[in-house]
Amino acid sequence: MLELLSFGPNGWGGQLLMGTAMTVAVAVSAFAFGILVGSLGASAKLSHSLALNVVADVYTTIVRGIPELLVIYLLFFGGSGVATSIAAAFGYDGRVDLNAFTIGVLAVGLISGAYSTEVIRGAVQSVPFGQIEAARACGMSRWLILRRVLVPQTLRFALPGLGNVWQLTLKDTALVSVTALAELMRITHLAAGATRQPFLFYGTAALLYLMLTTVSTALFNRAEISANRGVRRA
Amino acid sequence: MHRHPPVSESAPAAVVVEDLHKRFGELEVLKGVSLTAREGDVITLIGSSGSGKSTLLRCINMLEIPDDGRVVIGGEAISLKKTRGGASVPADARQVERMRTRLGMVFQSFNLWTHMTILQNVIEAPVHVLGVPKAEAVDRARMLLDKVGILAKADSYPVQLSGGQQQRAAIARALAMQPKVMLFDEPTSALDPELVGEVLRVIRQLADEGNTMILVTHEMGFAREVASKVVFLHQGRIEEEGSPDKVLTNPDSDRVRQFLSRHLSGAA
Amino acid sequence: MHRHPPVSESAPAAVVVEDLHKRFGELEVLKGVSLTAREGDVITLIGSSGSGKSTLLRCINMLEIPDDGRVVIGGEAISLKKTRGGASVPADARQVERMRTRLGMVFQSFNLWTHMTILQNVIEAPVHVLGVPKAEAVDRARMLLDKVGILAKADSYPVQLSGGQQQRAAIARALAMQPKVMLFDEPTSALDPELVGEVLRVIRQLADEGNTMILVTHEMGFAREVASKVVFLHQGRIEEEGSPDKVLTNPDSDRVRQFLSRHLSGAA
Amino acid sequence: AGAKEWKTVRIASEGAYPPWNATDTSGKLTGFEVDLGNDLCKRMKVTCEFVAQDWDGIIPALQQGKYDAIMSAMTITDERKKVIDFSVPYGTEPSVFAVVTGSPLAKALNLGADRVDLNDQGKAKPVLDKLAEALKGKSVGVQVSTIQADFMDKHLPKVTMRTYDKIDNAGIDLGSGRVDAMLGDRSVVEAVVKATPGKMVIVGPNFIGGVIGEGMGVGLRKDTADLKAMFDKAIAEALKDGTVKKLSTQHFGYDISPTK
Amino acid sequence: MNWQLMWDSLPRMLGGLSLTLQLIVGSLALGALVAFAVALLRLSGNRVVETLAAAYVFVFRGTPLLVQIFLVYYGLGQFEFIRDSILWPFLREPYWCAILALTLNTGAYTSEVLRGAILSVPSGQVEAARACGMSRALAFRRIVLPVAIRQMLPAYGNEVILMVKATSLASTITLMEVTGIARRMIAQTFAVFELFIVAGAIYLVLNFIATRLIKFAEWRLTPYLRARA
Ligand SMILES: Nc1ncnc2c1ncn2[C@@H]1O[C@H](COP(=O)(O)OP(=O)(O)OP(=O)(O)O)[C@@H](O)[C@H]1O
Ligand SMILES: Nc1ncnc2c1ncn2[C@@H]1O[C@H](COP(=O)(O)OP(=O)(O)OP(=O)(O)O)[C@@H](O)[C@H]1O
Ligand SMILES: [Mg+2]
Ligand SMILES: [Mg+2]
Repeated sequence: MLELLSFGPNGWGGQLLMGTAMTVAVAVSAFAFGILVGSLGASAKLSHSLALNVVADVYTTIVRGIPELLVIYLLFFGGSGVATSIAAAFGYDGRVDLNAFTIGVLAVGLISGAYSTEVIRGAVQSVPFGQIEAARACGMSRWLILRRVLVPQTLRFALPGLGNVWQLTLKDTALVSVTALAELMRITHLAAGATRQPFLFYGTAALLYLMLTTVSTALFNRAEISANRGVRRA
Repeated sequence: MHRHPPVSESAPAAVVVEDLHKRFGELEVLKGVSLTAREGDVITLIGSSGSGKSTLLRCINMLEIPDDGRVVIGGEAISLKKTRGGASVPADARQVERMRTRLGMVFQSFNLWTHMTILQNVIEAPVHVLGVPKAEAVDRARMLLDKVGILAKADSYPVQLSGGQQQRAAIARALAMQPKVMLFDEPTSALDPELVGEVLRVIRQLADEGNTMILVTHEMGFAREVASKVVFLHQGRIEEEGSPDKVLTNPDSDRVRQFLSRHLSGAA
Repeated sequence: MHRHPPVSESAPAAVVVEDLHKRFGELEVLKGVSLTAREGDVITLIGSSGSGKSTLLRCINMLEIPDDGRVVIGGEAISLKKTRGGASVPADARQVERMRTRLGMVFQSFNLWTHMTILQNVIEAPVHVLGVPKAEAVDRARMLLDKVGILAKADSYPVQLSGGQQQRAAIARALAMQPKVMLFDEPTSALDPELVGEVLRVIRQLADEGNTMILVTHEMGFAREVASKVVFLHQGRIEEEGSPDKVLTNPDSDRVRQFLSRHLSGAA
Repeated sequence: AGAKEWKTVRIASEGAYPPWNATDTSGKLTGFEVDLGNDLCKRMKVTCEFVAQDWDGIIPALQQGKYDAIMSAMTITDERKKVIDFSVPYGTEPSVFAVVTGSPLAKALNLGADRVDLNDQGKAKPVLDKLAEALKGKSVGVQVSTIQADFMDKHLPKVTMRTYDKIDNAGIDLGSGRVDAMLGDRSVVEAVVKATPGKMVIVGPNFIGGVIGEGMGVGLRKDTADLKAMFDKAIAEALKDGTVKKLSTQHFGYDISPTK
Repeated sequence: MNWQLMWDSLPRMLGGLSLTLQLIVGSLALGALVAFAVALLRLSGNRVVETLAAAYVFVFRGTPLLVQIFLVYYGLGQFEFIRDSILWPFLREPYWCAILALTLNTGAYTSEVLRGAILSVPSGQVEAARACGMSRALAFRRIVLPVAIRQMLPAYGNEVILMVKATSLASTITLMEVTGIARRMIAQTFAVFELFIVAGAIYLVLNFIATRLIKFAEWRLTPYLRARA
């Protein structure tokens, strides 16, 4: 039975490995995109502009509120149309077809970004106000305060939450399988169907996901430790 | 002991505060305060707890935005505007940032950045705001830390320091910006007499170099030693101001006299 | 002015510290400190910044666990044990908790609970540790807040208070437990002379009622007024101890003399 | 669009429904429909390009123009005809029940008919009544979004239906006793039964026609009548010259050519 | 877009709402208990207990929920001894399997959120409590937990939303909640897009209510943050 997992011509090992690589590629790109969106979202939520507050609120409420699959479907079926009209606006005529990878990254990134927004907002608010005042008093600009004081301190409070978002992102990539992108879940699905060994393959997938989690948890722990230098804990 | 000479009336004004008002909700904390600090002046603010001393300092560098009145730093007025909601905000954020590089501040609660070592705390603003080369900033920082006696703690984090050590780190951090005007909120509250003497020396030296200082203190001895002018704040208004000898020994106001009579003399 | 009378040698010991050692990593902060506070004693700890004063106080109520030595509260020694890693830990957590209800503490950095109003801060421990009925605790709390002059701030949150107001809230919180022994870490650092006088009155009254106090202060005037005994800490050891007159006016140790010579007299 | 415009045709398949369609260990689409599709394209003189697509989105993506045709064991039904066009059928499969070996249902479902054509109402009615009687109070597992689910809705509305993402999962639940029977395409049910030797058996008649449909056809957008004509013609040829039979014997072990 | 179809489908989908709500409320309530216990175990100081609790969190955070549901439902049913045990009347039912899997999943996530919040309570706050003679437990209950719960609310809001949506996976083990019904209807009409949008709107409304509740709790519980401005 284990032959089915081998790398030989009858084994699914090679495919599973490639699927895992694809999952990682989608997850990392989407997470990075999500952090970017999340930072923008959080700053919009924390800004004093009512319009920005509302926009960010609508974004997080809707994107977090509807099932992930729907976001992916929306981009899958609507994304190319939107991209085509954007391209048309820049004078390109013809159909722009977003490939499955791009759709996956955009969709999962938008979802991930909505969660990151909340995590980052909460963390920013946990930074003691005196820390920011001290920076202001030194004449630091908003941008500099952000970069040198707020972000490092926010990171400390945000890392556990972002760790959760990362896990979420990693697993949301599984839903991208509906676009037939050859990531881990889809390969598993195919292999289970082809061989009629669901437990073997779903079990293997669970282990592979766990392995990815192990590595990323270790990285997050490392980051947490270095972000927590100089903090006495209760 | 050497006393601070009164600064000549003709020296240029470093900080001018005009008719400052500040309200927190219902509570009016500053009710029209006017004050001029000339170059080389050391002004000490005294007054009972809650009288608005910290708030006044914080208004000078716009950490609190005054509801009314003007603040002029080095001849340049900080321009404020009203939002539609009626709140005051700075008209030009850049201007405020520029001002603040000339205004050093030591907080009552220190506010050291917890994620940086003491040395990093001190070089942070010179390197990133003023653009001083790192090596140079480090040299200067070590010199300052040595001056306040905590060079050995350069690589510790704030939580690892005693209260007095934190306060001295905060002073070093403010000095590192070489500000023309220093705002000190109780710079010696956590310091023992020896260190108070040290800080006094530093402040005097800065004043001799033509820098201006405004400081809040509860230690009358310290106020007397260091000040060129003493300002007594009472319930958001200036009750009395003048030379240390005048205000601290022979005040006009009954309120000030009462305040001082409770003072415990260390040399009794 | 009324000075605190020396407490008779025969009064029962409230706090005994024997040969206390405390290390932070490499740094030995306390190097064998022994101290006895009898009932009604007011002991002031003085000494330069970083000499270990706060650490000593924190060891007495086991917020820091001493590496070596004994602490005896009201005749009962706090038993410690060593873990396999070599660290000290209390042998009986219950015992430590029981001790602490008899030891009030005012922190150098106040540590008010930010999510509670001032009134809630003050009634919290009486209600939930001592089981005092809420209404009674509130009455007492209001009385205490009045005593320290911040009754008007009872329903404010800590962030809304000035430094001195926070410090007074912290004192009220500690007093609310009616502890037999009070540990004060610079209880007047943020207070103006008037308020220092008030706190002095409170402390004296407590002492007269037979309570014991150990406090850290930088204000020599305050130390002289309030203390029945002054202890000078230097680099983790007791350099000199004795009556305030003795230690503050005519010390044996050169180190103490040097320390005091820098002191600025307010009445100069 | 004129016929000569078709140079390449993109055909979608799930790739997870062997032996109709599958994916091999190198990630390539394989199976009966891929072989047949390539043959049809040769006849139509176009280049074929097979793309994988998950079942759930396979019809909307066709409508979106992400590909031009579906060959994914999709049964031609009236419901589906409302949204897309179909070619003539190229294959057919009856639906069958399976139960646990030795369960009382194994006997009760032996309804005394080998094959029931649901279009032939007169003959089908008594059999379906017997079936409803036998399954009273029982539960049946089917795959979600399939003709078998429609069959249950229409003919056995009083019987508890449990729907599964994949028919294999219905098989698992049948094995652990959570459902009393399963209903599915014959080839798939056979595969499930074979995977658990001795534990399950196929019982009762083969159901065809009616909701079970006229067989599997190529799914096409409604605006590509020309392509439909091309497929119809090619399929007719392939049926006539025995290509379908040959390929199906190769993949299924029996002939799945439509009966009509 | 077939608006008529969307409108007509609404009442049928709402028929699954009660089941969806049961799954949400049931698993969130049980999950909170699990999370609380696990967070305490992870901070207990006992190495063995900490490791076990961490392993639980690790496994349930590290694998897709779909796989967990699948393994709880199909996996457990594979074993003869489970089918013969007294648990089988429960585990036989997809309803209880869904509740079990969802509870274990949210328990793992929530315990992490709670643990992070507990660790971020400033040490001075705890010291002040200990100095008043509060026991570890009392200081935890009166100071640490209230502060931690306020601090964790935004992150917990995320978790609630995730759970609301996660209940839709129950349809894969034959439960006819909102998504199950939606998929059934898709099978009949092939209007994937339209029907998913209707189902999505139902989840959106549920989540909208959930986030407002959390926001309200946040607002109620943090007057001291508002006091600042
Ligand atoms: N958690 C810690 N980790 C490492 N070093 C520490 C820690 N706490 C205190 N120290 C060091 O121990 C020494 C004594 O500190 P302590 O707070 O007792 O001083 P202190 O006498 O109270 O001084 P101050 O008057 O400035 O408050 C200092 O050098 C300080 O840096
Ligand atoms: N953010 C705030 N919101 C509401 N009230 C405030 C706020 N900050 C300060 N106050 C109030 O304003 C008054 C003046 O405060 P301020 O900090 O200026 O006093 P202070 O003179 O520095 O006193 P201290 O000597 O005790 O530090 C106090 O009554 C205080 O409670
Ligand atoms: Mg103040
Ligand atoms: Mg100290």
